[in-house]
Amino acid sequence: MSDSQLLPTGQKKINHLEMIEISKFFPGVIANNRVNFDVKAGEVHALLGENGAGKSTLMKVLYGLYPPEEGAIKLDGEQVVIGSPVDSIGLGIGMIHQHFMLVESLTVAENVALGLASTRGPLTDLDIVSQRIQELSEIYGLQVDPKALIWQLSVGQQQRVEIIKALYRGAALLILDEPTAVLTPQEVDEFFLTMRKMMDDGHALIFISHKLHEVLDISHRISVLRDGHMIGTIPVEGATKEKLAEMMVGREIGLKKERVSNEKSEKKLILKNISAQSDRGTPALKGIDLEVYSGEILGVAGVSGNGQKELAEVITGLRNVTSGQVVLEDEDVTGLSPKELINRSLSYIPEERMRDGMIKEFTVAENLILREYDQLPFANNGFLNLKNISTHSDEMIKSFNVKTPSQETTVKSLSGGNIQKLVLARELFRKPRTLIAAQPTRGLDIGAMEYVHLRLLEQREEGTATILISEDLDEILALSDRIAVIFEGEIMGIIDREEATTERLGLMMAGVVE
Amino acid sequence: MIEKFFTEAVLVGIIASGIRLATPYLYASIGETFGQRSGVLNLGVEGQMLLGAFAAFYVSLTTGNLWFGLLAAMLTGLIMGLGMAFVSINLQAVQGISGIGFYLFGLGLSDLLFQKLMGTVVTVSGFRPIYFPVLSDLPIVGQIFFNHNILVYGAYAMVFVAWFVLNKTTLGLKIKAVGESPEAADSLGVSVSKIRYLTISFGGMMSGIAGASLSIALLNVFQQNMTSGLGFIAVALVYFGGWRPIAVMGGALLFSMVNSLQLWVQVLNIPIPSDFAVMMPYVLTIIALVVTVQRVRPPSALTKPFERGH
Amino acid sequence: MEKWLRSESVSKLADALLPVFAALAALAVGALMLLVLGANPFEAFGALLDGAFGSANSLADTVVKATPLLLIGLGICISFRGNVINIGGEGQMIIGALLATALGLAFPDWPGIVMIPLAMLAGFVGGAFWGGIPGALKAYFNVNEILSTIMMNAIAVQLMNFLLSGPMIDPVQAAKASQIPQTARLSTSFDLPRLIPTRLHLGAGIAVLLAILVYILLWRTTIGYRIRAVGQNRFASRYAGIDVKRQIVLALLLSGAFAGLAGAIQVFGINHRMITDGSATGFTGNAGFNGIVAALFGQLNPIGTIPAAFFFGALLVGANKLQRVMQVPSALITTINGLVVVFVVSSEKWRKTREQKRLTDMMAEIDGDPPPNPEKAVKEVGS
Amino acid sequence: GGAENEATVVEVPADIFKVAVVMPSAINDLAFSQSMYDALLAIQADTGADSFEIVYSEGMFIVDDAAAAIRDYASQGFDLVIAHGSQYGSSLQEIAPDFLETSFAWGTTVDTFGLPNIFAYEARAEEGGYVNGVMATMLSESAVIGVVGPIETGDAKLYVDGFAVGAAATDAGTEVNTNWIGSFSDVALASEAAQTHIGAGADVLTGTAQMVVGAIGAAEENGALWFGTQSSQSSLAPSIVVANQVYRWEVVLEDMIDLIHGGTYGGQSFEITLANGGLVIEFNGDYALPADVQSAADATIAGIIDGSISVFP
Ligand SMILES: Nc1ncnc2c1ncn2[C@@H]1O[C@H](COP(=O)(O)OP(=O)(O)OP(=O)(O)O)[C@@H](O)[C@H]1O
Ligand SMILES: Nc1ncnc2c1ncn2[C@@H]1O[C@H](COP(=O)(O)OP(=O)(O)OP(=O)(O)O)[C@@H](O)[C@H]1O
Ligand SMILES: [Mg+2]
Ligand SMILES: [Mg+2]
Repeated sequence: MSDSQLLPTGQKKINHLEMIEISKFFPGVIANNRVNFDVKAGEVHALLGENGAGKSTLMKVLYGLYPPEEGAIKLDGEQVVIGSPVDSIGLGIGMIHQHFMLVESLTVAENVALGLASTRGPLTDLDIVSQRIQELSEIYGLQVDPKALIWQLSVGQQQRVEIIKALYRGAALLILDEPTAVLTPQEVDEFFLTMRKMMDDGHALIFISHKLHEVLDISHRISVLRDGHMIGTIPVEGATKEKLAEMMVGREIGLKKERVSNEKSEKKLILKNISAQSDRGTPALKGIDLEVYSGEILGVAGVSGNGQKELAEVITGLRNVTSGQVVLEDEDVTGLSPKELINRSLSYIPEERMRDGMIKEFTVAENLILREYDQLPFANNGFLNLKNISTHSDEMIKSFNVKTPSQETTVKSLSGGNIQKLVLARELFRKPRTLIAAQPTRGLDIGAMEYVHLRLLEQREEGTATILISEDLDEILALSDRIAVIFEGEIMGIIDREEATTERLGLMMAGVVE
Repeated sequence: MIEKFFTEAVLVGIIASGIRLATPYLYASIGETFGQRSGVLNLGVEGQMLLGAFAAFYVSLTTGNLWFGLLAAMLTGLIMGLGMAFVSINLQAVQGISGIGFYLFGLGLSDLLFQKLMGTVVTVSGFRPIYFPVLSDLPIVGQIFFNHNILVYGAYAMVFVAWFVLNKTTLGLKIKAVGESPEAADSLGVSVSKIRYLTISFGGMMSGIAGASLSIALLNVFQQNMTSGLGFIAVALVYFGGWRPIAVMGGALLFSMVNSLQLWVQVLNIPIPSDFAVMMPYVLTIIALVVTVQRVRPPSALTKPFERGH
Repeated sequence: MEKWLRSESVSKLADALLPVFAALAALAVGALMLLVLGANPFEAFGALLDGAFGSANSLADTVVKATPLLLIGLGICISFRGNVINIGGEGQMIIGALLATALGLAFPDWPGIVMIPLAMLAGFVGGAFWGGIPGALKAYFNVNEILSTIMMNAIAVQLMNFLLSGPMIDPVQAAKASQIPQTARLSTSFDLPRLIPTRLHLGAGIAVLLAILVYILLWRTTIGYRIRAVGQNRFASRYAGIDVKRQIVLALLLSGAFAGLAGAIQVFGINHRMITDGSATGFTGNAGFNGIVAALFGQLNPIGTIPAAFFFGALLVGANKLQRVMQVPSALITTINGLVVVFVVSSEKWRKTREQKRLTDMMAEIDGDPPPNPEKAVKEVGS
Repeated sequence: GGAENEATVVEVPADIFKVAVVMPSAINDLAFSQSMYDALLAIQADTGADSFEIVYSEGMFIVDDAAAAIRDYASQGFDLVIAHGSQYGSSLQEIAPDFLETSFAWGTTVDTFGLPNIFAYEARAEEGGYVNGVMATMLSESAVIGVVGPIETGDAKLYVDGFAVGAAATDAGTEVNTNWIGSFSDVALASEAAQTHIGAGADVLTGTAQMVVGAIGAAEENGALWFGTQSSQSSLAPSIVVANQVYRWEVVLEDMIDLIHGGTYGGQSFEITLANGGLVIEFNGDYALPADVQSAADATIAGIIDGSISVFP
């Protein structure tokens, strides 16, 4: 650690920041209940907790986005008032949000420049901003093109923009809310390099993640939130995954299910030489060939943005192919509508669950029939059968252990984990013969993740043919029978699980052909 | 029949009149463009225009100074804009509806004031066409471009100012960001409310000038409901232009030139029922949008009130 | 628990009445303006109430006024729930009325019992057609519906002017030099049954019945489910196997249909012929816009739109009486109407805040986890 | 409240004559509605305010609202309820039979629906139109005249048609171009229509309905002459308004009132004409009208009055 009171960016360090007795309510929820938390220069302080525990809320209070109901914040011993992001930015606090705060239709430089004074007074000085972006990129190894439009960037690149935004504003303390949830293992490694560099320079870092090995890898201290309460803070020395998990959920977990080996029986789903375009009209899939058998989980590993989304959408009828053929249960289903595929007992757990998989303003009950709203027993002759729908919801909520005040609650007020359980409940209840599961555990806490895995394996035993699309190699390795790696719209190879290692997959994901 | 159109008088007439007729649309649409770019739909433009038209007219009449009139119109529009801003930003009212409320309010109040303060239709001597030495005397070109009053030129100047502000200034950057992603703007310390207050009250001011351009420059009278739907067309033109000032200007010019064309169709005794002639600008505006298939998205946050955490 | 229920329902009642309080506040501002104009506000509001509810006739007029607002409001409930903005009620109402009238004129000898339902259907179809066009333009050509519906209103007016002064003109007028643009009177056997001796006609009953049907449509049928789903989230709707474009067309089409029906009912129930003064308002009475306001005050709920439409009908009818009694300019009435709209729509904020607070209290009670008390705690951090 | 009103009605001494009028536009529109309001004021000025009471509902362009107003006035016991707009006919036809003790007047039309308590009244607007057409043609140097109208109907149509006939009768070579702008309120479009006429060579303009104030402004700006109708528009542009056909409804209203006093509540139709003094060509004193035009106008007026000129033969 350097002893200077200045950071390489020229900013003053934040030596010690303390949050004292912070409480924050939402309608119906106490998100933070008298929470204490602190972070020091040159350290990474991790914040753990289940979905909905109150981590993001606490950080948003620190960043000035939410006024707390009570509590105080001290910076280097002095009490400060943070009423808005203007205050926090002024104090040297930066935040990388769980959901990126970027204006998609603007360029990188414009996003960085937004809200800052310009050297040209009222006129923008994007050229100067771009230069400075280049400088920062070099210091911290964050390559990004200042002229690129945000929507054209990959998620990893977008994250770099977020970090540059914070550094550009002279952040001495950086809040990182689940920054790794959307990154590939390689990207995580690069990201950790950046984090270590910042740490060594004397930045104070707050790190939120659901991945315990990451937390153990990079943090100095670890705090755990549960149900809005601070459970405790421990140094990384002596901390174990088991201990942290127990602190988070308040009980021991370990739902490990033994995989029984199924015999491959019939070919359920065959993709023949599939090509398709992305939303932007660029080629996204280039001649994909895949076969999935019943009772098998085929893992599709790959860095996000290499055609996974398009692959899932082509199979589910949400995207047209430019060439090739999709064969489902010996029938050519290329070009069929989503409706017709739903009727063929194809289930789909979409990657963007809040956008594609759920209607936020609909109730839990309404969302649970989303895929079969017009079929018996939910509807008859065009009329909804509210009684059946209600009974069904109650059953689903119970058997999938969904935490919701009632089936009449709108989905938008549920936590991410519970929303995912709803998607799962809906898609698995249908007893699908074929299942496409895209990033089914992204952003979920370990408890919820184990639960999802359990369900997927159960489904496998029932004979479902599953395509599991995931960036999480641990997940892929834990669940798949065979693993296909996708890179730039092509399948780099398909290997049996027994032959797969993280290293081998990682190389393939980076486009290295065997 | 058609050849009747290709006379100098007709073509010059259509273009010159189109340029002039577009004036009130331009002011109002450019103002509305700013509001919508920042995420607020103001359907009360027509009411703001009427009050602006009245204020301009009445103050010009009583003070004898057109510039005071213009200033009064701007102030009136500004106040109406601030009202709209308060209701949509602080009270988070449904924008489509509050706009209609402000429209009715402006429609009624301008009429009421007209009746109480003036009682009957009178005229003022409004802004006169500016004479540009040499230029104004040029054949054709002089007629088309150098024979208008100051507010007509002002309208076109505003288009370029708007383009410049939106694309070249930090303010424009903030406006666009607030309209596309208020959360992102907010997280960088850009005050969403401040920006929206600014754009909506500016929009109100522009609507006020649009009204003034009618009452003290183009028509030189005030009468109840004299805008008769012009403000709503101005809002529609913002959609037509896909929220881009230059394209909005294109729409305003298209609409008003076709309107002027339909007047010529009647004057030239082309045997089309007058009702169909009057329809032309509306039909053609829709057709223009169909054939130039656009992929422009509205600002993502349009009509959505902003509140942290939502 | 009982106490909780009671306070809950009281608070819900207060919410339901909130628009009324807001309207009263707007009227208070109106009272100030009346004072400035030298009129006695109490007398004025007495006149307003009297005009809206004072006699069987005025009550009937209120209901008659509310009928097209309700019908158009129902259409708005459908389209806004489907996230398509229909500003085209005026034009759709006109086209529906034209089609229904043309039918009535073409077959003057048919029995009323046959013609009336057919004419209503014609109105429905005419409005659907006029609403379906912007719907299709939006779904398949990406033409913004706010723009197209505003334009379609103007086109409908000119079409009406053309038809009423040409092909559909009353033969009596056609023979005269002045040629008032109106159709012949429809056969009296086509008049919608009335509650003698007032103008209250069957249309009001039809509208209320339809409100219930639209409620069922939106929340009890798969069509409604689809429209609402598309309105809330187009991506998830596609995922659910819904043809999104078709729902957009359908939402505008249905919305237009109700406006068209309102037009037909207006002709067969009240005017018995069509006549134009060159503008839309002369025929529609601004129902195309006021219906939107009514629907939004009804929270886009068909049942809630019934009292909202009635409230606005009363306001409009009462306001005319106010003009007659106080001899204040009609412009004042328009001004006050504007204020009422602004005030009522602004009052929503309080309702939402209260709803959230209720939710918080409810959850706290269910949780049994006593929340920290922010009042007692020292507020140290900027709020 | 209403009961109170009715009570007042009962107590009213019989010698107060109460008139209510329902009008589509405003009482000060310098056009159709104002012509009626001015006429009532003229009668009131004659008879005195304490024996002649006027109430009005203006801005009743919604037919439905007008109907409610008419019914309300009738039920309050007004002696005469005037429905001043051809669009109110259907409503009146329905309401009148319920109030046989009330007299109704409806204009502009000739149709009383055969009801005993409806008077119809109409302006022979084509007469003044013809006279204006004659003068306009003589004054036009370019031999092009522009007309701006709202929609092609009723009073406006009569005037414009009469104007065209008058122009053609004076000089068949003069071109009369007409623009129907499709609206009674679009002042801006009316102004642009006038500019279009001027662009097409017109140096004399005329027009009818309340939105023509926009056209008058355009005429003034370009030095074109203007002929008005319905009300006097001279005050708007004293330098260019040549003459106005002014409606004096009091001529027929007085007849109606006499009949009502005599117990006849309707069943007759009236018209204002040049002959009965209901239509007056008012020359603008500020405009120096050439003597030959003045005498041609006088001769035309005389000809129409004595029947030697028939506008629509
Ligand atoms: N803006 C909001 N309005 C209402 N409730 C909210 C809001 N934001 C969060 N909550 C609720 O507050 C609680 C804490 O949420 P928070 O976002 O802090 O959780 P988290 O620990 O970050 O969870 P995750 O791991 O899923 O990101 C949750 O119950 C959530 O539903
Ligand atoms: N406006 C809101 N009202 C109620 N709850 C909200 C609101 N915004 C967020 N929440 C809840 O707050 C919690 C945290 O939300 P957040 O947006 O941080 O991520 P998340 O739901 O965990 O999604 P992800 O899958 O990206 O981790 C979630 O439970 C979410 O449902
Ligand atoms: Mg979070
Ligand atoms: Mg999360």
